[in-house]
Amino acid sequence: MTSWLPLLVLLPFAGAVLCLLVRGRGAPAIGVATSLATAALVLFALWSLQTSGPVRVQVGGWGAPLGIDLAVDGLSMIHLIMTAVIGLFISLYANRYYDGYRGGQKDRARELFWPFWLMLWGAMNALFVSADLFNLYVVLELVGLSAVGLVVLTGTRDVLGAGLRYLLTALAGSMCYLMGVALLYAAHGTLDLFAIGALIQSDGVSRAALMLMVTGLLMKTAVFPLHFWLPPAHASATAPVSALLSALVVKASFYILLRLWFDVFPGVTTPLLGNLLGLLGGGAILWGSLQALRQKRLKLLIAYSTVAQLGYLMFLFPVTAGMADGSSLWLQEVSKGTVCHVLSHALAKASIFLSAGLFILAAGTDQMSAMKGLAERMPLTVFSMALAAVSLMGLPPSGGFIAKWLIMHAVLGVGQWWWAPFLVIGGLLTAGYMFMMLRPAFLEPDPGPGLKPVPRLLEVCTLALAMLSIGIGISAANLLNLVMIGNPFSIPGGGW
Amino acid sequence: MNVIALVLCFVGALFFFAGTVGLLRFPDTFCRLHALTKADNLGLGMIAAGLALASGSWLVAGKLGLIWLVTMLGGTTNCYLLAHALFAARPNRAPDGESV
Amino acid sequence: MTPMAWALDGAIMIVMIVLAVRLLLVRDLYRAVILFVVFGLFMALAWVRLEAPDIALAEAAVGAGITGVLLLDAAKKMSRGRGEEEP
Amino acid sequence: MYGILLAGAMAFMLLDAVRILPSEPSGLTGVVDSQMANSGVEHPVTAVLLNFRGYDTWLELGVLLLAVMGVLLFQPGTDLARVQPLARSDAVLRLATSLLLPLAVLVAGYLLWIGKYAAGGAFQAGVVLGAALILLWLSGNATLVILPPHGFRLILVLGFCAFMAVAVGLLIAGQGWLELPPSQAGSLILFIEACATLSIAWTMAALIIGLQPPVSGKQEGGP
Amino acid sequence: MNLHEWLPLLILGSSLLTGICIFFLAEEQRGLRTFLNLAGAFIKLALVVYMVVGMARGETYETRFPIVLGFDFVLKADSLSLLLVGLSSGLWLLTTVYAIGYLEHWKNRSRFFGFFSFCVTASVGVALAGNPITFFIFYEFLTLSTYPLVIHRGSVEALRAGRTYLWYTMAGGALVFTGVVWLHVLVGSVDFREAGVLAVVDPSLYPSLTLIFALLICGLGVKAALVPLHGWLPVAMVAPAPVSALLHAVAVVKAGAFGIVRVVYDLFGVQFADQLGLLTPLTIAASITILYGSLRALTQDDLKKRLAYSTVSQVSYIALGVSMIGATATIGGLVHLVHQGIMKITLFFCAGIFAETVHVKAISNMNGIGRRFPLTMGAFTIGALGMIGVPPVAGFISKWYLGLGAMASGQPWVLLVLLGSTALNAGYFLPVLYRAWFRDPDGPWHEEGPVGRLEAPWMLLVPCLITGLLSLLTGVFAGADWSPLSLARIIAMKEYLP
Amino acid sequence: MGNVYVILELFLVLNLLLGLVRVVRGPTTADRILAIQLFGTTGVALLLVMAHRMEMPSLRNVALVFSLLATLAIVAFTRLVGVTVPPATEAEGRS
Amino acid sequence: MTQELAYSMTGMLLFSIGLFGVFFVPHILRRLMAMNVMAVGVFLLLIAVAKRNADPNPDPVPHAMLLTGIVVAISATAFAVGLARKFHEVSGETDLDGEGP
Repeated sequence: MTSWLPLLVLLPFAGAVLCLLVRGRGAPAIGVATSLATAALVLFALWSLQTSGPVRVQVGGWGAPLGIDLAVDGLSMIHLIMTAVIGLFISLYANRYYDGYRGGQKDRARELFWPFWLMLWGAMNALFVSADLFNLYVVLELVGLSAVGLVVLTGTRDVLGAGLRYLLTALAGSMCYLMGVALLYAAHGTLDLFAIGALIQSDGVSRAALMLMVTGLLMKTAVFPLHFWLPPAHASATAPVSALLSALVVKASFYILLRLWFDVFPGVTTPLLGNLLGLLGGGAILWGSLQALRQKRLKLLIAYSTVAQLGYLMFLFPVTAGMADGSSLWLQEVSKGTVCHVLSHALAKASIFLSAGLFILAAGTDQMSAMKGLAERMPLTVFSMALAAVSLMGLPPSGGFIAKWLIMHAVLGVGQWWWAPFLVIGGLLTAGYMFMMLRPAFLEPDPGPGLKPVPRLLEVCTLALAMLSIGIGISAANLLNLVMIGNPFSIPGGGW
Repeated sequence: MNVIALVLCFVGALFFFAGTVGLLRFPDTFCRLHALTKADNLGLGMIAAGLALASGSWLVAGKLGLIWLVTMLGGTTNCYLLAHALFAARPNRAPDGESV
Repeated sequence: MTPMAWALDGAIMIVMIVLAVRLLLVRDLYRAVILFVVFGLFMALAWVRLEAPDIALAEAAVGAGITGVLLLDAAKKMSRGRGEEEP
Repeated sequence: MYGILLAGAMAFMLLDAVRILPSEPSGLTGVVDSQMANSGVEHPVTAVLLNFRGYDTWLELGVLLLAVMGVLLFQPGTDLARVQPLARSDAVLRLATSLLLPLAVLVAGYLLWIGKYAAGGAFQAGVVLGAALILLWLSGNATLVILPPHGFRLILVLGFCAFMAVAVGLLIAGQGWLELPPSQAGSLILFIEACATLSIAWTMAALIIGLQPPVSGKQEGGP
Repeated sequence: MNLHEWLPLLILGSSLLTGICIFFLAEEQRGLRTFLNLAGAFIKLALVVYMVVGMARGETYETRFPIVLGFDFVLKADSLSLLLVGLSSGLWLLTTVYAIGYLEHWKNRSRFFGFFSFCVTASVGVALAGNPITFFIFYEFLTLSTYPLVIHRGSVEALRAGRTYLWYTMAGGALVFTGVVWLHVLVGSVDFREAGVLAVVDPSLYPSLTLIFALLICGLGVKAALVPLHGWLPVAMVAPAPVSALLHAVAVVKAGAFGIVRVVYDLFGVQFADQLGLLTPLTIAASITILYGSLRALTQDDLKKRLAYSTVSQVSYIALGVSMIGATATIGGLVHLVHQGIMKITLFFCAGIFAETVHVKAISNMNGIGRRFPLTMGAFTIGALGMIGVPPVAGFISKWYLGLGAMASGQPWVLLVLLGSTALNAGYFLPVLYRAWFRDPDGPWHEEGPVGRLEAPWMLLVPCLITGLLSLLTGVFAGADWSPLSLARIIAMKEYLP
Repeated sequence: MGNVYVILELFLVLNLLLGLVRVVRGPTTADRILAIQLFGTTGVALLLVMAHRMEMPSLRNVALVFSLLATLAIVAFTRLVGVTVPPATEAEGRS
Repeated sequence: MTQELAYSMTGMLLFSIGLFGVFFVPHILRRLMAMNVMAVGVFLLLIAVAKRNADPNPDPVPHAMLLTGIVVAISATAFAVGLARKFHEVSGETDLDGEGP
């Protein structure tokens, strides 16, 4: 029974359309209801996947080379779940957040957040289940446009500049991706992700396609040095949007990158390219962290932290590049570690951005100097921030720790010890900026205008996400077993 | 039949050429406008007629005629609008500037 | 392929490339927009040459109509005071 | 300068890649041809667009919807109701418009219909219709373009929703995901295309008109 | 799963759950908080006693479940862990009582006690950890739970100290992490076992193992305050007295020292480590630390700072003990783990009492304080004498065994280090005692509120007296069956009797 | 026979190329817009010829759409952008 | 050299030119046009590939992909123009300052 698969896409889209048609107060209600329904649907999908294994559906009943196929395995499912969990909490949060928000176009933001967000959700679900290269392109554009729409919701100068930059980069990125798709189609005459993997050989066309697609997706994932658009966009958007972008949207393009790497290009990747990507990751970690350490504004700091944290994802490539044996322990391990990092970073970063939003609601600014005494006045918020920080730092028992452990293990295991210092120093730098962020919260508060009270529900959402980011460390074994359903990291050809 | 069609086409093309030369060589915008719209509409009409002859189908001929009419309509409107706008803009400016 | 056809294709291709370069570099924004519209026309011709009437149809509609209006209007609103020619 | 180098390197890589592309066909022509009978239409491109890969087309309508939402984001009320109208134009343009408009509607309908057999279809028809709407607006007569807010938004989502409705209907009827039964595929495709044409037309119009500044007056919120 | 598998987890849970509950208490719910604190402490102590009794009967207690593939979470009770578990849970009870009294008038007590409980959880976890990974998990958990305690005052100074503390410990943690992961890569999942587990590896791995040893010892050395990695410890003195007491006696410093013991004995095995030539550098580092700490302590006027440098010095006795071949040295090092804890906590309790009741923090202000606080100063005296190594206080036992061990392992120069250190210890403790007992007070004491009939609030005084008494008793009854010495002897025997 | 039509096409393309000169030279935007008008008409003619020669009747639809919409850009130009006349003759753009 | 190959190569050049423009030309509208040029580059390749097996008709799948691509491109362009105009209205600027597109 796989009728849940189309519903994963249909449901959020239907909600988005309804939100667009029903204006005013109705939109948030519909939005929250849709979020709940979608999350429930994903739960059902999880159950279904666990009982009956990986799923492949032919849209229109035509079948792979002609039609579009949808495929769900563990890797897709974990991303669907991630989106559902974080999306649900962000929906609950956004429902109340815009009530207290002070800034440009408040009412519009409150209303239009929903159609854009639900479109984004639907698009991401579509992305995670797609097995067709061109379909992925269309979905990528959907994701990109809705994300930019969310960024510019408030219409201020900052968000418009940031949104434009984001849009242009995203478009250039998807054009590069599309060129890759065109080359692959030209060479192999099919668009099916898994079919191409079986046909591909390492020649000039494949290499060019690989380079283009990787470049395009790196642009969208904001991997150093193509990260320039991320900090302004993520820092200037409203808090729920920042959380969505940092937690989910950048991961969507990374997901495609993973798929391509393992299912399409296994024979084409070379250690040189892998090492290059790893180097970018290392650069991201150092550069992002150092920039984060220089920030005075809370959200900019968090945004640069995203730049840095995305760097950890890149070590997957040098470890697995040119690996002939898909069952290699190290390959499995680094993949699991990377997925684990995707998850824990998503949860932690969502939580921390939502915390920042609470602080902005309360204080009306995101200057870190205004955070004095926050630990006393909003202990729950600071506590969630601290929990999320623990996960980002990769300290036990958080998900971040498991991720870092697995990646480090694999990196040392294949003898590429030179990545280890990046991981270690990255952790330290993360600790540096995270404690720099938390430090003022523990100072004696300044006398002066107090903080506005924030709804307790918002604090609970934030805390829940932070706790989950710790919690996945404890239940990592189960989660990572789930990822392996359908064996998504099998190198040769893959597919069913 | 085909020969007549071809001749028509080439005469049409010559009109086009004349229009283009006009566009290039005439001194100011008004003259260029004038030359261009007249010559091109005529040229298109001849080519359409030629092709209609060559195709030997009333349906195609009708369509070609429609296309010609639409192009003429559009061209005329454009010509008028441009000229009108130019004329309206002119008096406020330097007297008798040769280039407009 | 006859030499004639080659000349036709060659003209289209060369014009497209030249236009693409020029519309990026030309100083005047309006001129860039108009070059872009012309570029659209040559694109449509290219689609015709490549036997893709569907695409040519779409391109004709979008390129001649919508894009032109969109960009011309935007160019008017977004011309810089200095450095751009009069419209 | 290094930009040119970068572009040069890219061009070199790409040229090298296409140089070695296989020249023998490896596309899907054969597969498409073999399934044409089941597609409900006779034009292969339309068959691919609306049946074989209809899912993409649906999502593409979503992209269009997002774009128009993004443009209307800065219009109060997210519709065209408060766009500053253009001044009434002179008689010539009005006359031309009144001639061109019905013609454009006809052509749009023709393109929509012929999509089943030859080049044409919803997008082309929609764009022609949209261009006509823009022309109408440019001539200073915008009543037909600027519908009442609810109706306007309904038209914008119509195409996207038609796809959804068909998909849901088919799911309920026990068909697979977007699996058009061959016997009804033709009419379903026509239905979807008709709805999409309307949506695309108003979307195109809104993409242009929505960019105009709104009537002066208090803009909502404001930084 | 039966009780044997659950017990280690329960011991952890008793303080972890307490901590979590306390977090959610309002500031005013003082009674409930006190009850929770004490209940948690008592339950933990009871569980530990139960476990000790069980182990004496030959039962084994082990919790094990996989976290990720090839990566188990293991809690296991062995004789070495008993040493630290017993110390932690016993002293936690006392420190809790003391802290409740101490923080009477402070803000954010719920936060404080929450992290306080976490801190003890972490140190017990460190003690019970059955493999390097679990050990690392708790080691980092300890860092995190102590940081809020260090900065609890919320002053700029406290935050600066907190930052220093954090940088040192995080960097140390990163080194341990690297070492542990690398080890795991080379030899797979290994559990701690008496006499070590690494002796059997392929000789080609020896260079890597040497590097891993260096990484681990450097990382652990941060918390154990080995020179030059000790910089955080004197700075962290800004923390409230109970925290300092905890930091120095049971939790952080001990975790580092304990880690070194685990690495040398139960991971590498002392003989294998010696074979790799890893022990002599450790001996030298420990010796340097011992002398350096004592020297620095001499010049400090701030009482807590002096005690802090004393800790730097004293903790390295443990490292010194484990770095020398021979059962006797081992016994000396291990027993000092307990003895130093008890003695040092006494000293910090006393320092806290002085600071809290009469605002005396500098040694130069302690003239005649013995008359105002005869009982407290009595406890202090016992502790100080023990530190110097005067018989029959506990410290003497440690030094005696260490000295014998040094001779037995053929490193007589260590004896000189011990003697020098003893002289220095006397040099910085005796003046304090002299001032306190034999000088006249400079003036009236600045009393901080009424203290009742006793010289100090009973919640402060009683724990202090108990630990003082314990320092004496563990020394006097060192030969008893249940003394730390006996336990240390058992452990040492296992280590050298493969 | 086909070749003759190709010559016709080439000739029309040549026309377009010549028109480009006006686009490049200007001098005013109105002149360039005028060139667009030229392209519109010539393009329609070209499409019609191609439709005949390549036997692709669809191209006539393209031409139809093209002729319908070529108006739009110019109407938009006059209505939205408007024509302004430079105060003095500029040197013809040589760029 | 076949016609398809020639057009493919033109497409590749256009793509590279567009890529350069998107990253290195300051004015936002020009960047948008450059983005469109990039898109045309891709489209040319696809259509040329489709024509490769013109027997009797070109491959319809790339044609359909292209139609989708054109819609996406015009949508994105319109959205970006909207943003750019609003940005210009609020800030008076036509370029995005700082590095990158």
